[in-house]
Amino acid sequence: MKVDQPLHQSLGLTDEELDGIRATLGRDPNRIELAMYAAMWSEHCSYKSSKVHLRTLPTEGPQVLVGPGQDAGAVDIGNGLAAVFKMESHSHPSAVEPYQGAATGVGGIVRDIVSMGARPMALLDPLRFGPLTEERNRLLFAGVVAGIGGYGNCIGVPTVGGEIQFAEPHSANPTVNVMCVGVAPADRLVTAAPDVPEGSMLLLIGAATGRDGIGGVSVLASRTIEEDAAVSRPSVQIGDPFAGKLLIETCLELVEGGLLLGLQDLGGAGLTCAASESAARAGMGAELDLDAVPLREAGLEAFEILTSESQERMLAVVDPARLDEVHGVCSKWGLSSAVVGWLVDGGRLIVRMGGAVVADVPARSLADDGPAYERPMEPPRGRHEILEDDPTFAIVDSDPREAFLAVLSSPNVASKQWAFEQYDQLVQGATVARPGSDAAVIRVEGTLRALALSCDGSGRFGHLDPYLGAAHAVAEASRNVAVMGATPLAITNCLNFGNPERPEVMWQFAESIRGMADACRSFGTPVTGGNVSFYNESGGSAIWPTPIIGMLGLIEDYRLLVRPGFPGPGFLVYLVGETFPELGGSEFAEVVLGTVSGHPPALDLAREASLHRMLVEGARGDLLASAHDCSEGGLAVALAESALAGDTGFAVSLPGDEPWYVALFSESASRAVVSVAPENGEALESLASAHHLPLSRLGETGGPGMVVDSLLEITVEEARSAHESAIPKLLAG
Amino acid sequence: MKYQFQVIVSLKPGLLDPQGKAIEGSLPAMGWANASNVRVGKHVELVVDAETEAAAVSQVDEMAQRLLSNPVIESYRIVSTAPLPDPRFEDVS
Amino acid sequence: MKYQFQVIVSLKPGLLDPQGKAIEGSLPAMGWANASNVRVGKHVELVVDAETEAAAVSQVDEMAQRLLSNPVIESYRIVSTAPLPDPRFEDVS
Amino acid sequence: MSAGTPRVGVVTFPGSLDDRDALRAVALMGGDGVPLWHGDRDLRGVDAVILPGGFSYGDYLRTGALARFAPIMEEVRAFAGRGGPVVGICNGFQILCEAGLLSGALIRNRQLRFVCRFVDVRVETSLSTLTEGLVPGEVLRIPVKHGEGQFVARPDELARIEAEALVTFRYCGPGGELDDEHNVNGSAGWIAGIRSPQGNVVGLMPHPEHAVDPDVGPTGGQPLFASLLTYALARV
Ligand SMILES: Nc1ncnc2c1ncn2[C@@H]1O[C@H](COP(=O)(O)OP(=O)(O)O)[C@@H](O)[C@H]1O
Ligand SMILES: [Mg+2]
Repeated sequence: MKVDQPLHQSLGLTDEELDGIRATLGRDPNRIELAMYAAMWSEHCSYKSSKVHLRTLPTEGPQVLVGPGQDAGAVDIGNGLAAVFKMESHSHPSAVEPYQGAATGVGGIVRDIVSMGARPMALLDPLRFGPLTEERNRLLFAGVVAGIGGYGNCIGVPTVGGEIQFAEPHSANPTVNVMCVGVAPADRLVTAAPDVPEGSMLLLIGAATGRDGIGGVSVLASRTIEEDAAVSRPSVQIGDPFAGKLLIETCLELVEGGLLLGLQDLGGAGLTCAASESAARAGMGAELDLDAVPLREAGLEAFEILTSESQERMLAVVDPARLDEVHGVCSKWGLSSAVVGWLVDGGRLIVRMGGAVVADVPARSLADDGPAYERPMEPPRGRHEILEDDPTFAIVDSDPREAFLAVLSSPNVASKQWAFEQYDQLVQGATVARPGSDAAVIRVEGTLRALALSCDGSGRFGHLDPYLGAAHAVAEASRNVAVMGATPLAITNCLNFGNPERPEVMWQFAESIRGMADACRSFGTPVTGGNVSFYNESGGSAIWPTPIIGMLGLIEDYRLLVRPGFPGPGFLVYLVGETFPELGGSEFAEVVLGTVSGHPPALDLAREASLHRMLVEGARGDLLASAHDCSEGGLAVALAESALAGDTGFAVSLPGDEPWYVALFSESASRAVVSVAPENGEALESLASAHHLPLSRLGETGGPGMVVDSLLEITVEEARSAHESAIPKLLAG
Repeated sequence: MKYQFQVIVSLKPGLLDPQGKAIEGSLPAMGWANASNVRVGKHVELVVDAETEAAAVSQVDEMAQRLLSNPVIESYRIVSTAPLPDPRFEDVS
Repeated sequence: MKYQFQVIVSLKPGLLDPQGKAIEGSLPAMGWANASNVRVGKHVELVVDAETEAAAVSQVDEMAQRLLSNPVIESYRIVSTAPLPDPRFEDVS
Repeated sequence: MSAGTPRVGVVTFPGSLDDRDALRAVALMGGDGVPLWHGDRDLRGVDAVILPGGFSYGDYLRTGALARFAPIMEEVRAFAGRGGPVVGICNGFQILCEAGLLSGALIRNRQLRFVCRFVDVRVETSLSTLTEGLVPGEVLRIPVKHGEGQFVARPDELARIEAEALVTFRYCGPGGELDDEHNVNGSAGWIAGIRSPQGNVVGLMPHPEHAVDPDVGPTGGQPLFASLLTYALARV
C-alpha cells in the first residue's frame, strides 16, 4: 500500500467511485463507510466490469426455480425437489496459501448452498495449474488438493468430480474453482422474502469474528497478486471445517424447523455484505450493533468487524418470538449465536459501536447500486497469426504408438486418481458414479432420480478463440452428462480471467460470454448463477481465458445410467458423430507437435444437441452398453479410457480416409464412443439415423490389447500404467 | 559434532487456531473450565551434524523456514535441547 | 493466578513416525544430508487459572495424561514458560 | 418395530459424518436403526451400538481424543462391559482405541495423504460380533476413506494382539495375499480391524456401511451387517 495515496484509492476505489458515494450520501463518507463501500463495490462483490455482459446470458426456462442473483441457483428436479448449485473461485487465496485457500473455498461455496436451505450433497473441483515440471506448481497442486480434501472430507460432503488441467500461463496463478450441489424440498427454499416484518432480528451464528481476511475481497480478489504481495499475508484465512460442519447442521435444522425468515452466508465483505443484502432484499434498512458481535480477540475496530472475512459464520433473519428456539438449536450444536441487529423501515443501514453511530448509509446503495463499467475491448494482437498457423496441415512423421502413449500420459489426459483419491467420494451414500466417469452421478434419496454433474472448461480452445472455447466447454459439459443418460438441465459457471482493465482481457471475457450464451440457448440449459474471478495475472501476462461450466443433468431412473467402460468382450464398438481434420488446439498438437495454435474445432450446436438427445434416448431404452464422450485426445483417448474403465481390450479400424493422426487425435466436437450388444447394432443404427447423426462401426471389444488396424497394438496393462502413473511420477520430481 | 534441536512451529498470532478452539470448547465438560488460551502447534526434534554450533544453528534456521514451517501462516522458534529447568516437569510418562 | 504452560507430546521411541520419516526423506534432496532423527510431535500451549503453581501443575499433568496425549503411543513433558536460555534462539521469524 | 428385529443404535457426535449412512445400512439389512446423541446418557435400550465414521470434533488434537469424553461413552463402556455388541467404524474405531476399549492406536497414513478407495480385506476370525458365520480367509471388497488409519501398537502390545488372535480384518490383495502394495495405509501387520478379547467390541477402518447397497457399488459390507444383526438378535 503506498503511503501517500488517498485512503479511497488505497482501498481500491477510484476518484469517480468516491464521487458516486458522495452523491449518494450527500456528504463525504467517513473512514468506516468508505471501507464498507470499498468492500461492496470491489470487483469481487459488485461485478462492476462483468455485469453488462452477464446480462446477456439466457437465464430462464421452465426448470428454473431460482435464477442468478441469489446465493445459488435452483432447478426443479421433480418429486417436489429442487437441486441447488453454484460454483465459485478461490484462486487468489490459494495462490498465497494453497491448503487454506482451497479449504476456505470449499467452506464458502458450501455455505452458499446451505443459505438456500439445501443440504450440500456433492462437491466438484475444477483446477488449473502450471506444469508439474516446476516445483512451485507441484506444491500448489498438492496443497490445493489436500486443502479441498481437508475441508470437504471433514464436513461430510463427497467430492465426486472435477477437472485438472495444466498450462504454463497458470504457473503463478492457479485457478481453483469449487462447485457445490445441494438438494431441498422446492417449497422450503430460503429465498429473498419480500414481506419480512420490521423488527426481525439479525442473528449472527457460528464462529467469532477475528482479523482474518480484512479487506480480502479488495486485497486479494480484486487486484493482481504482486500489487499486494506484502499486504496480502494478513488476509489469509484459516478454515475450521469442524465449525463448518456444525454450521451446516445447525442451519439445516433451523430451516427444517421453519424457524428462519432469511439466511445469508458471510463471505466476501463479511458482515457488511450479509447485512446490507439481507436488508436490501427485504426492501428495508437495518440497525447493526457492533458491540454485540462476538470477537475472537479484543480491540477490533468498527471497519474490521464490518469487513472481516472470518469463516464459518451465517447471518439469520429471525422473528423475535422464535429467538429462544433458534438459540436452542444453535447451542445444541455447540455454536454461539448473537443478535447483532434488526431490520428497520426506511432503507438505511445504521451501524453503532460504543453507543455512537459510526456509519449510516442506504443499504441498497451498498448491495445493489455499485458501479457498472463498459470497459474497452480489443482482440489481442497477433491473434490471426496464431489462428492461421494450424497444425492440421503440419507434416507429421511420428510413430503412432509413441504418439498414443505420449497423449495418454500427458498430464491433461492422464488419470487424476492421485488427486481424487484424496477426496471422500462416498459419504452420504448417494454416489452412483464416482470420479473417473464422464459425469458424477448422485442419487436423490427417496426417489429413483439422480443428478449427473460435470465441470468442464476450455484451455487451449479458449486461448485460441474465446467464443468457441466457451461454447465447447458448454458442449462438453452437456455431452458428459448425456453420455451417462442424463438430460442436461442448467448450468452454473465460474469465469476466470486476467485484468479486466486491459482491453484484450475484456474482449476475451465478452467473447466467452457470447459463446456460452449461444451454446446454452441451443441446448436449453439456462445459466442459474455463477461467479467471476478477474485479475488472474502477474507480470502483465494473464491466465488463459478460463470459463468453467458446471453442468447439472437429470436422470429419471439411475438404474439405467450408462457407464464409460466397455462391459466385456463381444460388444460392438461405434463412433457416433464425424471426425474432421481439426488438430488446432488439440492435445496431440501440443504434446506431439509442440504447438498450441490453429483454429479450434468447429461446433455445430444443433448437431451437438441432437447427440445429447440420442444418448439420453439410448440410455432410457437400455440400448447402450457403454458410452464415453470424445474430447481431449480425440478418438484414441476415448477408446483407451473405455478400455481401461472396463478392463477390456478392443480391435477396431479407423473410419473415413483421413490420415491416421487425424482419425485418432482430431478433437472434432459432437462425438461419442459407444458399445452395444451385437443384437442391438441395428437398433443403434436406426436411433442414430433418427437423430440425423453419422455413425461408424469401428469394431469389437475383447482381448487383452487395444488394437487399431495395423497401426497400433498395446496391452491394456501398458496403457493403464502410462495413464495412471504419469501424475505421480511428475510429482515425485 | 552432533547438535540436537527442537523447532516449535505455531500459527501466527491473530490467526484462528481451530484445534485450540475445539479443545478449549470441550474442556468445561471435562471439568477443566479454568484452562484457556489453548493453541496447538508442531514440535519437531532433530539432530544436525556440523562443525560448529553456529553452523548447526544457521542450518536449522534455514530448515525451519523452508521446510518445517509455512511462513505465510506460521512462525517458529528454535530451542537447543538444554536440560530442563525443573526435574518435576521432565518426561513424566 | 494464571500460569502458562507448554505441553510437548511426542511419539514414544520405537514407534514409527510417518511425518518425521517423510521430512527426513526429503532432506538430502534439499542439501541437508547431515540432519537426522527427525521426530514430529505436538506442542500445546495453555493457561491455567489456579490458586497455586502446584495446583496448576497437577492439573496440567492430568490434562496431559488424559487428554493431550495418548499413553498408548505418546509421551509428554510439561514446560512452564520460563524465558528461553539464549536470545539467539528466540522467535526468529 | 416388529418383535425380533434387532435395534441398532448409531451415535452422532459433533462431526460424525457417516451416521446417516450407518442407519440406512442397518435398515437395508433388516434392522431398526436408532439415532443416539453424544450428549445423552441413554442408549434407548438398543441391542447393539455403532460408533460411525466421520471427523468427530474435527479430528483435532488426535482422532477420537475428544469424542471419548462424551457423556454417552460412559453408557457405551458399560454396555460393552455387559457383553453388548459395539462396532466402531473408522472414526468410531479411533474413538474405541482412545477410550481404551480396543488396543493400539491409529496414526496418519504412511503416505501422509487421505485415501478413498475400494480395498480388499481378509476376515481373520469368526469370533466377533461382525464376523460370526464368516469363514476366516474370506475376502471382502469394502471402501476405506481416511487420513489417519495406520494401525500401530508397541511391539509387546502387537505381539499380544496377534497371540490372542484379536486381529479381525487385514488389508490384502484380491486373492487374500498380504503384500506391501495392498497395505493401503501402512498398518502394522496389515491390520484393518481388531476385536476385544470377548469379541463383542470390534473396530475397523473400512466402511462396511458403504458396501451394502448393490445399486451403488460392491456389497462386501453385507455379511458384516448380517453378522451384527444376528449377534444383536441373540440379545433381544
Ligand atoms: N480435481 C478433481 N476432483 C475430482 N475428480 C476429478 C478431478 N479432476 C478430474 N476428476 C475426474 O476424473 C475424470 C476424468 O476427468 P476429465 O478428463 O476432465 O473428464 P472429461 O474429459 O470426461 O471431462 C472425471 O470423472 C473427473 O470427474
Ligand atoms: Mg468426458
